[in-house]
Amino acid sequence: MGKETLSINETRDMMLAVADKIIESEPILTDADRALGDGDHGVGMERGMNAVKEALANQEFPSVGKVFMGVGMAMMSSMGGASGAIFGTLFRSGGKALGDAETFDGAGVATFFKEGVEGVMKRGGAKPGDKTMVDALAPAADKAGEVADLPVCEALSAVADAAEAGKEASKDMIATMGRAKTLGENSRGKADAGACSVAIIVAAMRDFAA
Amino acid sequence: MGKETLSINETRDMMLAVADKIIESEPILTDADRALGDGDHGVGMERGMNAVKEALANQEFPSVGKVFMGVGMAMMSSMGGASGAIFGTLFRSGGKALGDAETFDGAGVATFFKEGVEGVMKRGGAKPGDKTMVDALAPAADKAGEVADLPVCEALSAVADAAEAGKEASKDMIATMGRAKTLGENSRGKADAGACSVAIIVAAMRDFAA
Amino acid sequence: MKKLINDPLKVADELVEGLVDAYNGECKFVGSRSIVKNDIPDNKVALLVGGGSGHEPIYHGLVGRNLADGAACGDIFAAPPPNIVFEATEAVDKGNGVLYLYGNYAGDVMNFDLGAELSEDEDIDVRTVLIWDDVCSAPPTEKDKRRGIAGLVPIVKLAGAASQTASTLDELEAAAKKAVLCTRSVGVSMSPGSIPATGKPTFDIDEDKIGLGMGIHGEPGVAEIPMTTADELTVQMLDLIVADFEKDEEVETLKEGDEILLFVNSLGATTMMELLIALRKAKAYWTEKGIKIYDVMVGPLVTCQEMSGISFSVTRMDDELKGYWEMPCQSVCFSKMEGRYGG
Amino acid sequence: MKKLINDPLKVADELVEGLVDAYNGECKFVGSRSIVKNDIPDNKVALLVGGGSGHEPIYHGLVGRNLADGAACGDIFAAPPPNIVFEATEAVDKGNGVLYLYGNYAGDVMNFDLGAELSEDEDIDVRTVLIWDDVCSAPPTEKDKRRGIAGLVPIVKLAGAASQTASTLDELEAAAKKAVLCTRSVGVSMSPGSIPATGKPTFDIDEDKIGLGMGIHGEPGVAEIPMTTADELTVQMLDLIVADFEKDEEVETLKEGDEILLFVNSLGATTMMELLIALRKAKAYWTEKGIKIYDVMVGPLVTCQEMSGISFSVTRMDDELKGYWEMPCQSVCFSKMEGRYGG
Ligand SMILES: Nc1ncnc2c1ncn2[C@@H]1O[C@H](COP(=O)(O)OP(=O)(O)O)[C@@H](O)[C@H]1O
Ligand SMILES: Nc1ncnc2c1ncn2[C@@H]1O[C@H](COP(=O)(O)OP(=O)(O)O)[C@@H](O)[C@H]1O
Ligand SMILES: [Mg+2]
Ligand SMILES: [Mg+2]
Ligand SMILES: [Mg+2]
Ligand SMILES: [Mg+2]
Repeated sequence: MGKETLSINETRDMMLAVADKIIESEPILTDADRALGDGDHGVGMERGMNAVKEALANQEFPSVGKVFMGVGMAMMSSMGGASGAIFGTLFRSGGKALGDAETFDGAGVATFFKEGVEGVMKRGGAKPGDKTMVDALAPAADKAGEVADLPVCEALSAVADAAEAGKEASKDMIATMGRAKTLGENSRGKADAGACSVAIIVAAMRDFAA
Repeated sequence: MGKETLSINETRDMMLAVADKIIESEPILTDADRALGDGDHGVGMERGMNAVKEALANQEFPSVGKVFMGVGMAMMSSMGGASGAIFGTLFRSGGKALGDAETFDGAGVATFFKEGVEGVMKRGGAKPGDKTMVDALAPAADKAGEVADLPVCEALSAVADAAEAGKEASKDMIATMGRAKTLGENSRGKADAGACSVAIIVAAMRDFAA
Repeated sequence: MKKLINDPLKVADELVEGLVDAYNGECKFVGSRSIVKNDIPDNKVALLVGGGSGHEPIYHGLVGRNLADGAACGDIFAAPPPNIVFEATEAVDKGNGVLYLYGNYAGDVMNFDLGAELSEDEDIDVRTVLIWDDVCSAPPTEKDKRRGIAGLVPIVKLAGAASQTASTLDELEAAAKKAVLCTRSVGVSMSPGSIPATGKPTFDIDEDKIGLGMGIHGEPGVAEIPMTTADELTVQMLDLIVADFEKDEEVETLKEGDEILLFVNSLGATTMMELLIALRKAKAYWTEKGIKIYDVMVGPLVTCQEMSGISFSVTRMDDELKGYWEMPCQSVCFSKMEGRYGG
Repeated sequence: MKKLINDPLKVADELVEGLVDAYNGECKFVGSRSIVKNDIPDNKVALLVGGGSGHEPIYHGLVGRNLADGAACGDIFAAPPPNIVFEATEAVDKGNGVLYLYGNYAGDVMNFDLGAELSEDEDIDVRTVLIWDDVCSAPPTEKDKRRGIAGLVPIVKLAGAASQTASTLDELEAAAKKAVLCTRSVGVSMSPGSIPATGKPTFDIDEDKIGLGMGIHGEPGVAEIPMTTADELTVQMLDLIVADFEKDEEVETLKEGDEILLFVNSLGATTMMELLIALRKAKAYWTEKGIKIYDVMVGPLVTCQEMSGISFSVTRMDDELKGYWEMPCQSVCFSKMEGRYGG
C-alpha cells in the first residue's frame, strides 16, 4: 500500500533515494548529453546529487519545503553551469512555495511542480517545445494539478508517467536552447538530457512513495 | 681535354654550374638531413644557391678569389643558421686566400680548400670525425695539397674523389655536433647532409673543368 | 592529449589556487572558488568578472591593478554557481556597489543573477553589464542573443580603469556599457580543444574547414569555409566587423578618421606567428580604409584549451575610452605601462 | 596541422612585419629582417637580442620600453645571417656600443660572431653575453655547452632595465652576465611542434613519455620518464634546479631566506591552466624550503609552435637585480607596471 502523505523525514529520505537513483543513472545521462550536448550532464548531476546527500543525510528540517530548498541549494552551489541554476531553481522555487507545511501530500505535489516549473521558465527563458527539461517538467506539473486530491503515492505515480511521456515527446523536438541548438534538425530523434533527469527524479519519488 | 686553368669568368660559370647542381640535388640533401637532422638542409642550400646565381649571373669580378667570396657572401646572408655560416665561411675564407689571382689553377685549388677548411673549423669548432661537412672537406683539402702541381681539371678530379670518399666515410661516424648528436649510436649508417653537399659541390666543379 | 594535471576533476580548483600564487600576495582565494584583490580601497565601486574556467588567462586572469577587483570562477567551461558569485561579491564590495561584467551565456546569466539576488539580500548594490561582442552569434537587432568572446579583454581593461575614478555604480555602469557598445569581434576556429575531465574534444570540424564566426567552445557561426590563407581570412573576418558597425542602428558606421583599438587573439593552439601574420594584414586593411589604429593587443588571452583559431576585436575609441586605455594596468592576463605604443 | 599562414616560405618575413605593426609606430623594420626601436637615445648603450623565428613571442617580442633596443630575426628555427645581425647592430648603435644577448646555440654564435666582425669593421663596439640557462644540457663545469631556453626572458628584462642606466658597455655587460649567472631553467616536452615550411614535426616522443630536460626544439635532456602528474613533475624539475645551484662552484647553493624570481613557461600547446596548476605546486615547494618568491612570471613566452611542454626558470635576486626588475617595461612579449606583485 502506497503512502497517503509523507512526513518531513520521509520527504528527506525520498530525496536521498532520488539522489542515489540519479548517481546510478550517470552513464545514461552522460550518453544523452553526449549525443546532443557537451557530455557533462551525467557528471554534473552526479556531483549535484552527491552534494544533496551530504546536505540531507542525518539532518532534521523544520518543514517539507525546507527539504526541497536544501536540495536546490546543494545542487545549485555544487553544479554551477546552466543546469545547476535550472535544477537548483526547480527545487528552491517548488520548496519555497510549500511554506511551512510539515507533510507532503497530493496538493503539495501540485504546488511543488507548478511553482517549480514557473521558476525554471522564468530563470532560463525556455518554453515547452524548446527541447529542454521543461518538456518533461511542464507536463508533470500539469498532471500534478489534476491529481492534487489523490494520495501522494498515486499523485506521484501519475506525475511520473507524465514526466516520462514528456521526455519521450522531447525526442521529436528540435533544440532551440543551449548547446544542442547547434545541431538544428539533427537534434531530432534523441531525448533531451535534462528531460531524462526529470523523468528519473520523478520516477524515484514515485518508487519511494509507493 | 680538360682545362689547364680557369679564367675569372670561367670560375664564375663553374660556380653557376655548381649552384644548378645543388638546386637539382635538393631532394637528396633533404632526405639526408631528414634522416639525421631536421630536414631543412636541402631547402637551405637551394635558397643559398639561388642567391649565388643572383649574385654571380652576368657579373664581372676583379679576381678569382672575389668570385668565391661573392659565393660565400650570398650563401651566408641568404641561408642563415649554422650551415649558412659554415658554407659561407668555406667560400669566403678560401676565396680571400686566393688574393688577386686572375686564374684558378691547381695551386689555387690547394689554397682554396686548405684555407676554406681551416676557416670552417675555426668558425664551427668541428674536427674531422665529428660527422659534419668537415669530413668531406678535410680529405678534399689534403688531396688538393698533394695535387697542387696538376692542371685544374685533374686537380679537381682528384679532390672530388677525396670528397666523395670522405662523404662515404662519414656514414660510419657517430654525430657529436648539431642536431644529429641527439641520435648517438643511431646516427651511424647514413652520410652527413653537409658532407653530401660538399661532395656534390666539388663533383660539379670537376665536371665543369673537365 | 597529454595534459599536465593532477586530478582531472580538480583542475578548476587547483588552477585558481595557482593563479592566487601567481599574484604572490596581491590577491587572495575567497570562498569556494573566487579570487579577490587584497587592497581594494574603501568606497571603491567594485568590478567583478567571472565565468567558466578552462579559458585561461581569462576570466580570472583579468583581476589586477586598474583591472577587475575579483573574479567568480566556475568549473571547466561552466558558469560559477550563485554562492561563488555571492562570496566574490561580498569580498569585493566596499560599500559603494559592485558591477558584474561578464560574457553573455545563458548559464552565466542565470548564476550571476542568482548571485545578485543573494547579494541584494545582504544589502549589496549590484548592477550587471553583459558582454556580447561576437557579431556572428546574432544580428544587431538581437544583441541579447549575442555571445561574449575575446572583446571582453579590452572591455574589462577599459572598465577596470573607469572603476578607479568612478564615484558611483551608475558611472561605472555607463562606462562599461559604452565599452561594450563600441566593441565588436569575429572569431574562427579550425580545431577543437578538449575537456580535461573526459579528454574529449569539444566539437568536430573537417580537416580542411574553418568555422567562420564560431564561438570559443565551438558554437556555430555564420559559415563553414574551406581552409584559406591568413590574408584572405583576415579580410573576410574584418569585413564582418565593418558590416556590423554599418548595420547596427545603435552605433555609427566605421569611417575614415576613426580610431580603433585592435586585438588579435589566439584560442590556444594558434601560434603568435600566425597572429602576427594576420595582424600585418589587418593593419593594411584598416590603413586602406583610412581608419587609424590607436593601439594594439595581441596574444592568446581568450582560449579554450588547445583549440585552434583566431579572433579580431575592434573597439572604436573616443576621448573617454582613450583616457581609460592609457592608464597602466597589471594582471596575469594583460599588463601595460602608461600610454600606448607609438603614442 | 592547420596553420593560418600565406606562403610557408615567407612566414618569418611576414611575422616580423606583423610584429612591427603590433608596435604601431614605436619600432621599425630594418634591413632584411630586423626590428628596432625608433626612439633610442643618443649615447645609450644598446641591447640587441635575436635568434631563429618560430618561437614567438621571443626573441623579437622582447624589443620594447626598458627592454631590448632591437632584434635580429632569423628564419624559422634558424639563426639570423650575419648581415641581418650587422644591419640591426648599425641601427641600434648610438655611439656607445652594442651588447649582443642571445641563446647559446652553435648557429647563433657563428652568425652573431660574423655579424660582430662586420660591425667592428664599421667601428661599432660590440660585446657578447651568451644565455645558457638550461641546466639539463651540460654539467655546470661545461656551461659553454649549455643551451639558452626560457630563462632568456627574465634575463633580457633585467638587462633591458640595466641598459637604461648603464653608461658604458662594460657596465651593461656586467649586469647581463650577473643575470645569466643567477638564472637556471629546466624544461620538459610532451609533444613536438611543426616546421611551417614542411608541416613536419620537429621530433618524436612516445604517447606516454615526457622528455625531462628536453630543449625547446626537442634536443635531448636528462631522461625520458613516463607521463606523470603535474605535482610530481614539478618537484622533479625544481629538484634539478636546486641541484644545479648546489653543484655549480660559481654560485652559492639556494638556501633559506633567498629570494627568487619564478617563471613558468609554456612551449605552446600546454595551456595556462596547466601552468597555473604547476605554479601552485612550485609555490608550495619553495615555501617549504624557506625560499621566498620575490615575483612571478607565467605564460607562453618561449614557444616552439604547437609543441607541448613546460619549463621553470629561477633567478636568484639581489638588490641590484631587484632594482632592474621593479622598473616597468612594455613589449609584445612581456609588460609590467612599476614594482612587483604583492610588493
Ligand atoms: N534555459 C534552460 N531552461 C531549461 N533547461 C535548460 C536550459 N538550459 C539548459 N537546460 C537543460 O540543461 C540540460 C543540460 O545540462 P548540462 O549538460 O548539465 O549543462 P550544460 O548545457 O551547461 O553542459 C539540457 O539538456 C536542458 O534540459
Ligand atoms: N659546427 C659545424 N661545423 C661544420 N659543419 C657543421 C657544423 N654544424 C653543422 N654543420 C653542417 O651543417 C649541416 C646541417 O646543415 P643545415 O641542415 O642546413 O643546418 P641546421 O643544422 O641548422 O638545420 C650538417 O649536416 C653539417 O654538415
Ligand atoms: Mg552539458
Ligand atoms: Mg557543459
Ligand atoms: Mg638541418
Ligand atoms: Mg635547421
